[in-house]
Amino acid sequence: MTQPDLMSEGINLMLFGMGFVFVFLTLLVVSTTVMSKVVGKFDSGEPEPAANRPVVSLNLGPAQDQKLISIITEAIKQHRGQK
Amino acid sequence: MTQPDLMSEGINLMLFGMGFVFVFLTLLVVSTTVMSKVVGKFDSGEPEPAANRPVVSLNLGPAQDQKLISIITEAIKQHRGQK
Amino acid sequence: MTQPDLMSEGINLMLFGMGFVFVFLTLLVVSTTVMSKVVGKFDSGEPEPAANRPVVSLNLGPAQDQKLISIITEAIKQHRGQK
Amino acid sequence: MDMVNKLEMLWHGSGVYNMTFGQFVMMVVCVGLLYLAIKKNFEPLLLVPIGFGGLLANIPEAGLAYSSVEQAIHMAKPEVLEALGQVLGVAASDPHALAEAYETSNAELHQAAVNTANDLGYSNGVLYSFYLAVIASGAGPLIIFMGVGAMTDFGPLLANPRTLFLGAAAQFGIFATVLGAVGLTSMGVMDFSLAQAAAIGIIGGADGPTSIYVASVLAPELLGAIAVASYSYMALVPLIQPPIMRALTTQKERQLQMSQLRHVGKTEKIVFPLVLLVLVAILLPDAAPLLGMFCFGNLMKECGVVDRLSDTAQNALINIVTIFLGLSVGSKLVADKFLQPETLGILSLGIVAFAIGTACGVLMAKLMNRFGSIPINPLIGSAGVSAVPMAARVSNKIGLEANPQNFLLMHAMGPNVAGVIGSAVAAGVMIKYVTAG
Amino acid sequence: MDMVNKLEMLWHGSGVYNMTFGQFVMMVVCVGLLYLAIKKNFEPLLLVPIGFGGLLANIPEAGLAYSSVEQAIHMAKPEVLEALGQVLGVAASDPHALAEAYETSNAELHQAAVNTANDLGYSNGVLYSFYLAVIASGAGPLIIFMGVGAMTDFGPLLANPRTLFLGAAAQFGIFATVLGAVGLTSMGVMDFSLAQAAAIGIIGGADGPTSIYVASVLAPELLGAIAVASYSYMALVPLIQPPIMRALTTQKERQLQMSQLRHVGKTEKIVFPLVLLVLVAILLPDAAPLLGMFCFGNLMKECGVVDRLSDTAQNALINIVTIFLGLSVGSKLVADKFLQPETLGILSLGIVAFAIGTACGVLMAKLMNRFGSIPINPLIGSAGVSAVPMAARVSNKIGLEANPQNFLLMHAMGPNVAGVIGSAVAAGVMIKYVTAG
Amino acid sequence: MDMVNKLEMLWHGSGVYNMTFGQFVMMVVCVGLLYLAIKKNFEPLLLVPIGFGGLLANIPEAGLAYSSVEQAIHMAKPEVLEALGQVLGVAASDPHALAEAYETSNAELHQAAVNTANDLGYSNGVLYSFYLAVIASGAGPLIIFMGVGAMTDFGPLLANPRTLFLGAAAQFGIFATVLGAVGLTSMGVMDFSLAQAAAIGIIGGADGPTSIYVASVLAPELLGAIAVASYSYMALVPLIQPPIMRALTTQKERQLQMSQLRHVGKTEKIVFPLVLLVLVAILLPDAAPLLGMFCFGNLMKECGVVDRLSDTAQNALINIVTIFLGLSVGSKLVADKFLQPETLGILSLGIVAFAIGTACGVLMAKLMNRFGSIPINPLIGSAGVSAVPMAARVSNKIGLEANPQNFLLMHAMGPNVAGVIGSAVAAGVMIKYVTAG
Ligand code: NA
Ligand code: NA
Ligand code: NA
Repeated sequence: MTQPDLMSEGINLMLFGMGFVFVFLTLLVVSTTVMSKVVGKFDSGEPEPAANRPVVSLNLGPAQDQKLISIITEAIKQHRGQK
Repeated sequence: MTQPDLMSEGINLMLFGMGFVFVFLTLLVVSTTVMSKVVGKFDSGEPEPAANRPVVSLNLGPAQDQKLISIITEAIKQHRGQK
Repeated sequence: MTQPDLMSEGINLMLFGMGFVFVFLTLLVVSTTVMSKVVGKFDSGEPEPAANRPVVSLNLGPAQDQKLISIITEAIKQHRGQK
Repeated sequence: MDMVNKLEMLWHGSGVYNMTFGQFVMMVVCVGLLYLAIKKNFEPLLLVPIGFGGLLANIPEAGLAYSSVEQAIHMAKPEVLEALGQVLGVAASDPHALAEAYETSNAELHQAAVNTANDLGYSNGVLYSFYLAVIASGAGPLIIFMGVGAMTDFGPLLANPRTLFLGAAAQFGIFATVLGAVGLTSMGVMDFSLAQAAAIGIIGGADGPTSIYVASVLAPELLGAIAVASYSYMALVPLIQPPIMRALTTQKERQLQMSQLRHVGKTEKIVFPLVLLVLVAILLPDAAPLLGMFCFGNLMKECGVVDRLSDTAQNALINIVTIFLGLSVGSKLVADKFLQPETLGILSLGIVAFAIGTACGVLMAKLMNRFGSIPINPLIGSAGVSAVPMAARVSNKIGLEANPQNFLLMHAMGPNVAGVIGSAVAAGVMIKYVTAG
Repeated sequence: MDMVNKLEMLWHGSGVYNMTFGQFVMMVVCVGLLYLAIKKNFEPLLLVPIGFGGLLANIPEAGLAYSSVEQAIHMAKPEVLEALGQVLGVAASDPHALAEAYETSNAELHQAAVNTANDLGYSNGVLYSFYLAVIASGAGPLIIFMGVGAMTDFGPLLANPRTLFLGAAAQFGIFATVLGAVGLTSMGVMDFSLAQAAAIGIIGGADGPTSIYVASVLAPELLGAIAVASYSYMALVPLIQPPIMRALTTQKERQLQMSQLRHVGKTEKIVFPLVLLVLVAILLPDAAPLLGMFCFGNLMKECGVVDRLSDTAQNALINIVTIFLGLSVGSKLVADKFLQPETLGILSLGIVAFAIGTACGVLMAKLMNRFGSIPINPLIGSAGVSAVPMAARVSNKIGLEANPQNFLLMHAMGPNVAGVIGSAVAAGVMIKYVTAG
Repeated sequence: MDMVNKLEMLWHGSGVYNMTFGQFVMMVVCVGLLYLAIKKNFEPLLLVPIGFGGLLANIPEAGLAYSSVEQAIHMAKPEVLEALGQVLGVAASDPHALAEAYETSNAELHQAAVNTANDLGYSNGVLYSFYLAVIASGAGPLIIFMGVGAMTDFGPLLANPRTLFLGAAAQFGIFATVLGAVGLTSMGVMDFSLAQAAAIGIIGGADGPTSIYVASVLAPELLGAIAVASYSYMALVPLIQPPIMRALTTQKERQLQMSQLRHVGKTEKIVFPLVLLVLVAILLPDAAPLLGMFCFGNLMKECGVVDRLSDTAQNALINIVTIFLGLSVGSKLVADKFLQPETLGILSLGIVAFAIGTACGVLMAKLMNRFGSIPINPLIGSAGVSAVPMAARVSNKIGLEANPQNFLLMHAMGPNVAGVIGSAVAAGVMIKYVTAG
């Protein structure tokens, strides 16, 4: 590939690439907007049960959450017992 | 392997496999029972020190357990201080 | 390699190896001492902000530390509420 | 190449232009799997990665699930086909013949074909690389089994070792399914080899990693369908089992309360995995990889001196392997491999396997009650299929329906973990039988 | 061999005796990188391993960053060179010619040379092994991208999808840099191929794993410089962006307060990664590895049923891969590969890329304000380069300077994550364009 | 094949039928190791996986520890032996000759034999695969060393750098053992090469990963015995060291209280690993892999800006590697490799190494007291063998016996970590000396 060719390849890649990025993201804007509307219709009343998700995850399953709470409770007892 | 052969192979595998599974698990019942008895004789008085095992493991060594307890204690102090 | 050779190779390796270990660690003593002095000049007043480092690490980023503290606080509340 | 050519190239390389009907169907199937996993909580830990891996595998032209040679053949550039044809000794004109020659080639030609494809600029898709590392190596299912071992408590089993018989009986589902598969073949409905039939049968073991391990050894070409069937039906245990359990038991049998389990000491729990391993060593070395790793995980858990290793085996390590195992299984959901009549056969046989296993477990319990002195509630027999801990929970739930004081959960955990051992033993027998055949 | 010979051998094998000026310079550079990472907090998670890996790679005679064949050639024992020369069909007298023949050899000769080197007792340096496993395989950057996906919240983007245009505009930095690189080549200042120019351009994407992935595919020989530039400039975002942002906006524009973002539901967040994946599948399969793994990570996070996998992807797994990815990138900082005029070109072009990307993001926001109804503060446009979350924080900070009530952080997170998608799309286009060229 | 044949096949494939006396002995040995690890707390983190790996490796016919070719040879089917014999150029009639030809074959023939074995349906045992990935690659011990670096606090060493001399002196145990090994060979009692003698000597370094690394480089055939000796004797430190320490010190010396250590700043701790690395780079590049990874781990810990990487290196990553490293070492406990007279030699020499190292550390401390101004309690000299932190605890315990106010723990940590550096340096010297010989 000779140098002038390289330059025109670069310009092509720029036009082409930016064009594609805009087309892609425009389609994403459109599909996201449509998706949000469709989803909004289906679970309109959803009050977002954020509180359902565990506060701490720590790679623990639910059983171990229990353990964490129990050690904390234990720690509190000990803490009080020390006084 | 022709089709009738395949069928008889399947029957063989079934008889053979179920037979072996039963033999194996029967031997496991026997050896487990014997093992439990032998072990029971050796550490009969063992009151099972379940309490010795740490309540939370969390990939922590003992040093970090200490840390966990200390941060909890700290949290309790802060919590009270806020009032 | 004939056996007498092997013996002398062993002796060589011993003299040579111990010599090198001592040379290396002596140089390390010297460079460490120099380094400590140089570093000491630059941040002489440093009062070592050990307290700045988090007490618990647990693979948590700062955000999750917050979470840990919040679950602890929560646990304390629940614990009290139970009474 | 000018701008127009480049645009054309982009269009010809796009997904819309290349998507086959099969790929479209598979993408719908995979979205369905994701829906079941996320909304219906169907074994999500595996079905989310499997479903997403299946989506990725069916992206047209991306070739994520293909090896470098398969990609080279798929692109079908004449000079590439020519080069591969020369290496494999096949006429280059027919891509299908080339692909088949590649798959059946010996190790040396295989390597030569890979070299050629690499030289021509093709490389393995990322899902294919994961598949090689995690499943083809055999390591993935074994590491997961180690983690499962480290999460298993053999206490209930040790307190009542006779429940091992329930775990044995429930494996009849496996072998009945093998028979079904060879029967369908004999009738000309399907075309399964004995190895394939054995791999399908193991679905009845209700044990994901065991299924994947056996399929990877005996019938890698069916791995996708077998894994999907295995995890889907495990998720369906609460729907499949109850009617069978109710049909085979009387109200009185279901009400039967079992005596409390004796306390099991720490030493017993430490020695048990060693006893099991010795039995495997003595009787069935072919089950040694699966049960060996399982026992190792359990020993790490029970011995109490390597808690940091046991915790890692139960958490970081098993999670990492699960992610890549799921994606790798998903890579086997490519349309041309999954959308075959065999898949329907596998799905139908799989559910039959579950049903038969459940029934045999319950019937075995009833049989044991006839001869034994200590009564066993037949509802815990169904837990012998494994599907830990779902099947044990089902036993408990049906038990509570019949008698609100009847807590069967701990009693059902015995046959439940016995089922894991039972299906691993069955896996070993089948591998031995088939590979020696 | 007697004692004196052995001492001489030790001396001839020591670092002081063998250190080249280039290695010395690179060790100073690497200590500089570590200083910036540790004292100035420059992207330490990557720059600490990269800097240390660079130190290790430049230890004379240790050969940690070299393959077995490179080590054999470096040692330059006549009989070894002879053997390698015969395998590669090159005169053994010239180590440089041998090294080049090895690098350009086909897969079969490559393997033969490796066999020869292994037979003669040479083996891969440990950093080279890490490089093969983590970068050459393509797996490392993809796994990190999965983890990044699992840490990304698309809520702000979903609340205001138009901010995707800001993420698109900021990618102009990428392509302008490509043009710069080919321009420098046309002027004869540098000598970059189109593939190299594309790999350099991606620095403007301000996204570490994307840069490393593209460089490993299109220009592995420039990987070291590209990764160092990428992470260094990401760390410099708080210095590079503000002057540009201030120059292109009026005080009044900067004071503009944006309306609060709407609440985004859980289902939307779950469906979004699937929508994105489908678009990728339809339009640009070449972006499927990067965006596929990214969407997978995000789905694991949002679906809420595989939290243990998501946590592992965000913690243990991404940390492990980061350690080895950093060391592997560091292995590309060996003096003879890094101390080239091209590196200076890459560093200069990289900073230009960042500046242009920032400017285009801001200008796009102003353009959208001219046509759209809902006003956008142009300061959030600069966040479109990605550099998550640093660039969004910069937007917030400059906004607060102009108006203490003007909290832009959440608004800037939209274009910020849009920039990640945008540069991954740009990466896909460039890979497609260049490899098909 | 009919039912009877199949039963016979199962019986002929069972463990009882095939178990050799050696395998039985090794299973007893491995159960012994597990007993020591679990009940006596002998370095359980390594000895549990090693012991269990040894059990798995000795399961008859399972072949978990064998490569595909070794399995093919072991099965000894005439047509298989014939094919391998042709590839390796050996008469097929003698399996032992075949096995030896395979082990000594060059890389190309090696690959050809592997291809042949794979084509005939044999594949690597899972433990062998782990061994290839973790030990033969060299990566496992290095990653563990990185984790150890991330757990090491050089504070006490930096407060009193002279304690490095104690770490130097204690390495005499290594070289004395080398001499012992060559001496035994000269006397005709054993038959060790210089490389083997060096690998055995490193047991005296009291550092597990260093031992495994050196053995994997210099004498992989002795790896099992060396690793077992290394970890067993490290566990025996509280029994081996005290009598030697008491014999070489007076009551008055043991009562000596040392002045409190000065405070060591954060910057010193950050710079120290870099200083150490530079010294390695300048003087002994062959120690760069070990000490480089060690310093990297330590820098990650001390720099304070990559805590998530440091935590992973200390937890998930080191645990994962430990599991597989242990199993891989266990795979070297197969009867025919472990039950050799050499093993007895290694075990005897290893304990001598520990004793000499301990003695030299103590004597060096006494020597330093004669010349230096600041007094050193000679009890901390024994900690110079490393065996972190056990040896330091032993120093502390003996010190407290002599004087209840005499807390030596922190003082002993200096020589203790110095011993780690010392044995890594010794490892580098030996590798250099032997491989250049
Ligand atoms: Na089962
Ligand atoms: Na970007
Ligand atoms: Na040592």
